[in-house]
Amino acid sequence: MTKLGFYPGCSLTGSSREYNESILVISKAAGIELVEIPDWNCCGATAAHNLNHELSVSLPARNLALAELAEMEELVVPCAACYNRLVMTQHELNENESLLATVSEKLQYKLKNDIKILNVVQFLEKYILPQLDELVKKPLSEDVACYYGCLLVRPNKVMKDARFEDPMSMDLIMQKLGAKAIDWPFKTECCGAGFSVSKTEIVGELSGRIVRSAVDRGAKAIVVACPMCHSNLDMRRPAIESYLKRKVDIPVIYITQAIALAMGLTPKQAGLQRHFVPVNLSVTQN
Amino acid sequence: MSKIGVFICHCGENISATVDCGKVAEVAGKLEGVAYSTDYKYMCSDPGQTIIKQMIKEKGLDGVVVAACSPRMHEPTFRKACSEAGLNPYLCEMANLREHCSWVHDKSDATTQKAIDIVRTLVEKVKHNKPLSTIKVPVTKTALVIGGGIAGIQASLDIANAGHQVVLVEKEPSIGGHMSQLSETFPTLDCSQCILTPRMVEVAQHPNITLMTYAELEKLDGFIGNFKATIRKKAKSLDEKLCTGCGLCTTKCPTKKIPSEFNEGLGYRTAIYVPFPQAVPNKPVIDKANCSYYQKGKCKVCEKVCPTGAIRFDQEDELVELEVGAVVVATGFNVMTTSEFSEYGYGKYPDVITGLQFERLASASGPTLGEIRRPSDGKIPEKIVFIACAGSRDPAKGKPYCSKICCMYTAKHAMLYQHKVHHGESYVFYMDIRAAGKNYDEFTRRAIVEDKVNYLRGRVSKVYEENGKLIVKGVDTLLNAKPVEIEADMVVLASAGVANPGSEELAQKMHISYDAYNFFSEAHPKLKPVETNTAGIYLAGACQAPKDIPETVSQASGAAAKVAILFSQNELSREPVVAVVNRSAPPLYSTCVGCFMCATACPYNAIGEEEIKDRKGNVIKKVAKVNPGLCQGCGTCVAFCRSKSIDLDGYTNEQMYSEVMALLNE
Amino acid sequence: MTEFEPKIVAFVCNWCTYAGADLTGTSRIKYAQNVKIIRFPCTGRIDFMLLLKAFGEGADGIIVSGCHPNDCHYTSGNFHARRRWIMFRGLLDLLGIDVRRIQYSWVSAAEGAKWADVVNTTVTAIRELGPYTDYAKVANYLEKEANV
Amino acid sequence: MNELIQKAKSLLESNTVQVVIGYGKGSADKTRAIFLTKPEDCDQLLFDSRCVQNLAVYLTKHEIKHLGKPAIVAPIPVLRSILQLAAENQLKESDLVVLGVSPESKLIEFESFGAIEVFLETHKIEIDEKYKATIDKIKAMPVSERFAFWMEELEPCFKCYACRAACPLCYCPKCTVENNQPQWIPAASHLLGNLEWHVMRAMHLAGRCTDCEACYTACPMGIPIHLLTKSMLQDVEEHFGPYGPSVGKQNTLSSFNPDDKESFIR
Repeated sequence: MTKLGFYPGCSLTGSSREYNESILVISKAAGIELVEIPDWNCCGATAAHNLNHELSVSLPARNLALAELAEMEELVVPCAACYNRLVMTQHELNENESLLATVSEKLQYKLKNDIKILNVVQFLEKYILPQLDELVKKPLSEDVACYYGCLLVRPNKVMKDARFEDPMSMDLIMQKLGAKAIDWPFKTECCGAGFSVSKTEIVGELSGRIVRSAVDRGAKAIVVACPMCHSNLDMRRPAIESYLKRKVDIPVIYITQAIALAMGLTPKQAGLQRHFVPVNLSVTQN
Repeated sequence: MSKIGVFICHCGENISATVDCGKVAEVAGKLEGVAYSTDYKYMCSDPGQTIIKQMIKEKGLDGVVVAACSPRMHEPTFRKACSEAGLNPYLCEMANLREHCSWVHDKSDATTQKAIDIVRTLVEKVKHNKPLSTIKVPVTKTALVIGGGIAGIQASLDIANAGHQVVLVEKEPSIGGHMSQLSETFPTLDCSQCILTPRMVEVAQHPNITLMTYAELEKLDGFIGNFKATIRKKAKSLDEKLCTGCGLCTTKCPTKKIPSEFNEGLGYRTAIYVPFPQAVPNKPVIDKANCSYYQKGKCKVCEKVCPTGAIRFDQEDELVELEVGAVVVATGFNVMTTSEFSEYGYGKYPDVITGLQFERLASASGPTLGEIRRPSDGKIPEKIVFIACAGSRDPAKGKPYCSKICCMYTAKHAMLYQHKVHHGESYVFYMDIRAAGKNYDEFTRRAIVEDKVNYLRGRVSKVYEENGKLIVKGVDTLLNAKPVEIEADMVVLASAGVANPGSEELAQKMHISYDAYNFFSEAHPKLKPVETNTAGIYLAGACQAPKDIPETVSQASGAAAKVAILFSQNELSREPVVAVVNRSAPPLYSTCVGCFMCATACPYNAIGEEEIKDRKGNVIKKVAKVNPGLCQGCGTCVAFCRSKSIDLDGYTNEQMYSEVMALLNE
Repeated sequence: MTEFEPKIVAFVCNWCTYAGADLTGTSRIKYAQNVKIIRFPCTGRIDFMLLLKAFGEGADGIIVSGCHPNDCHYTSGNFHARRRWIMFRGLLDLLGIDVRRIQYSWVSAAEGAKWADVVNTTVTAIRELGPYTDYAKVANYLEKEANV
Repeated sequence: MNELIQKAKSLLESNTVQVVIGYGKGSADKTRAIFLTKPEDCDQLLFDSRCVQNLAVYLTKHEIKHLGKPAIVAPIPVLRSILQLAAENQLKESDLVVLGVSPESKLIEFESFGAIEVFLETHKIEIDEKYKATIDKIKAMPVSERFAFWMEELEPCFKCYACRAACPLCYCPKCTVENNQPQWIPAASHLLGNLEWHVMRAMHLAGRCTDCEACYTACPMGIPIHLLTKSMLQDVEEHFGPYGPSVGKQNTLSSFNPDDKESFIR
């Protein structure tokens, strides 16, 4: 059994439990054990990283240090925001020796800083995709819109994706599952997560445009890989509908849930019951 | 025992105010090997120089030290004086008592002592100076011009009109370059082809110009005045002497759907083709990759219809060797293929085009005969958006530099659009309007004020298609900064100017340097803008950096002037400060062991191989050899050579060593 | 007792630092007399052995200066020199030859003031370090033998 | 071992080579370099842990060259030297036959220098931790103490130039020390001359040395001169990236990178 380090972060233990559940369930099916970092803490994706740079690096650095102490070589970080903080921290510490020294001093531990951090798409590509042909029992058939959001593909100086304005990685996975990934222009548009709490009406507009485009281009589901994207597109549906002045019932699912369904797992195993917008796809019937 | 003369200059009071010149002369006179020493108010004046000349003759001096100002000021003066008195000029050195001593220190014994130290150091150096003579190299008065765009055309005509032979090499079937593709030119809106084609014809007819189209540089060896170039003339599958250019073959060729390079893919051409009607030479070539006969073995329609029997299917590439004295590189530029800008949809949406494609749409000779019609359905766009800086000034994913020409041609494009589609709306998204040039700012202003082009200062984040429209999402950052969305019918990207593919290899063939973006590097950014770091190779036009037509033409004429200056001499004289590989008695012949690390260190590729042979012609050993024509005298090889087998005339190991010894030992 | 006056040799390239030092002169900026210049065509020409020889002959400090990176008259002589200096400095440091006594700098033809500053700060620094007696003792070995 | 002897024999028998350079029995319990020109002598060849001399030094020697084309018994240090010599235009592939010896004492035949390079990719130069510690210890001394330490070490040097003779990369027919116009290095073996000689020797090996330790092994006085070159190898790695001899690659000091970093130039 392959063992990989795992950093869930706060969202996966709260508002997006289904993301956590679905990633664990598909990993298990693929013979992979995800081992949580012992005593992990906040990734720093809060206001902290605008207010105190050193702290915003130290928080994720502690998680990296714990992962190193647990002798993890690879670390799976499903939440796009957590991933962004961890990977940026690793990058910054590798570039900035004096910062590394300060942080190491704080942690009382000298970071090797060479752990390989995988976001959910990188994890799927490396560990799930090669087995997918065998694992898929109930292929999907719908047209879907893959929505990447902002954090999964940025910043480019670290991610080095030539197509970061028009990414394709999730599209390719969805096609492997039997779905058709539509070509649409809102893959990386802002969902408004920054205003999710303070100015919900802006989320309504920004997320509304995303949802509208997906619906108008014939998608039957929006596929996401980020808890913030999910909660904005799913939970903020009343605000979205009030901006669009129409009802939209397109469901929003995590890519890991899509894989779970295609593997023939039940909607409950995939955690679909936790969504606000009911998920009705061909694979969720019977 | 040396007989050195030391001449101390007061420089009016410039030196004598803080240095006791009399004392310096007195001490110098007692130095070993010094036969004469004196001080004088103005050494560089006529009487001053006369003293030096007289003493050389009278005392039979074999070395001279003039202690005065910086050698960078008067070294040539005093060396000339020595030479006139019959002393080899390179036996004269200057001690810098003014800039490096009297002007930077207060009057004191220490200052005088420093002056004495400096003089003593140079006296020791001169003891080891050797007579040198200037290096003469012959000049072949033929220029090779690579690239037949406006830069190459201008340079060729200028050099040819100066009375020298020119070989102009162009890789395409016709000369003309990008300028021939342009519709109108800023800031005057005169028709590009109308001003260019007469020049093209002039090239073809000039008695001093040999034109080789469909040809490329294969190899370049040699050095200034004495290059050997090998040109590959690609097979045109045509006997050019027989061809009359009637064009029958091109009309009958059955393979008609090849995207035309000249029309930037917006029109088609045949497999045997002339790139455009005004081409020079106006004779076709067969594009083998697309020809049915070459690919499938059947067709030969062109051969059948040719009235003069000029088609030659069996023709092969030909290699031509040329001896040339100078090279002008004028290989031009290209525009960035904007496919890396997936957010703008180039390559996905047919109505998102580059500026160069827009030129073809706006050109009277283009695929739409000058009407602005969009590629997808031929409709006239009612709303058009121009995106400036598509790839330029974009360190994140494009090029960090400004492509310089886009602001102007975008203004021109918008203007041309407004002139042709009166009711249309045009928008320009820009970062800054860079319109520095004669009548340039007036031009962009005209676009805004008279032609009502909407200029929006901000970037475009995305272009996507919805309901048959191109939605351009951008931002207007001025005043009420706000996001903007425009439903456009067509989008034109002012894509970055980039180096031509293959520039790197070409630069390596010629041993010239290039920058991080593969543009060729000038020898000095300010004072040698047309020279390269290889003597005898000059740059013209956009191969050095993106530039517009007037600038290109100026640089081309500049390069031509450099060539003409070079060709005005039968022989080149060079300062003899060059590196030399030593020779010694058998069995060593030279202490050089032939590791050739000096060759890799040389910035000028001036170090080659030499075989030392015995009387029977058997190779005894291979050693390094410095080509004095190429060597510029930096001496990097000298400091590098472990066995001290290579030395630099004028700054030899012995000279430098004795300077250090003398400086520290009073 | 008079103050210690260090002997300092400057190895400079002709095109940048030598010209820069000329500019110091034309600008009449004063600096200490301790530094004397030897002109090389390029920093690439400066043999590391000459630096060692200077210490052997009693120099208390050395300045090595040339064109800023990318400004070399010969395009890359200073780049070669820089590599050589990096290696040479590491070796000297290991051997306990005081690398603080060698000041490397880039001084362009326009930096007359910088040249004066380089000279003055080097003189001050060497003055603080004192005469290079460690090396002198080794160098005098030679004289002792010669006197035998 | 047999493999090696057989191969050497057949090379001489077929006249593919005219001399085999290898290790043979030396005086007492030592091994020494032997030069075999007759197939029947090949039984003298041996290879074991005592064979530490770098035989590559003979490849550039006139006396050996006169014997004809050589085959050379080449454990890893010799292989590295061969590549470096090739990079410096002192050897061509056709000049010799390389009888490689793996760390397990197995014969490896190499088709080309490229193949040697591939082999050495997995046997990179690594400086022993104990040397690193010694170098660090020296570097940690105050500068005067460090100088004194080295002067004491260099004092016994009497300029026999065994270090030079043993080094495969000291192949210049006329060494700088033999140069007297100017006299770069004093001929006498006083402290200053010793110091200047060893600085020059180390600098001449900067970016070239392949860390075979032949110089140290050869030194009759046991002066730790290999620490100089080892430290410089560390410096090369630190400043200019991983280093290993390669035919195609440019030498560290005859090349440059415009972005080379240093912290001491103002």
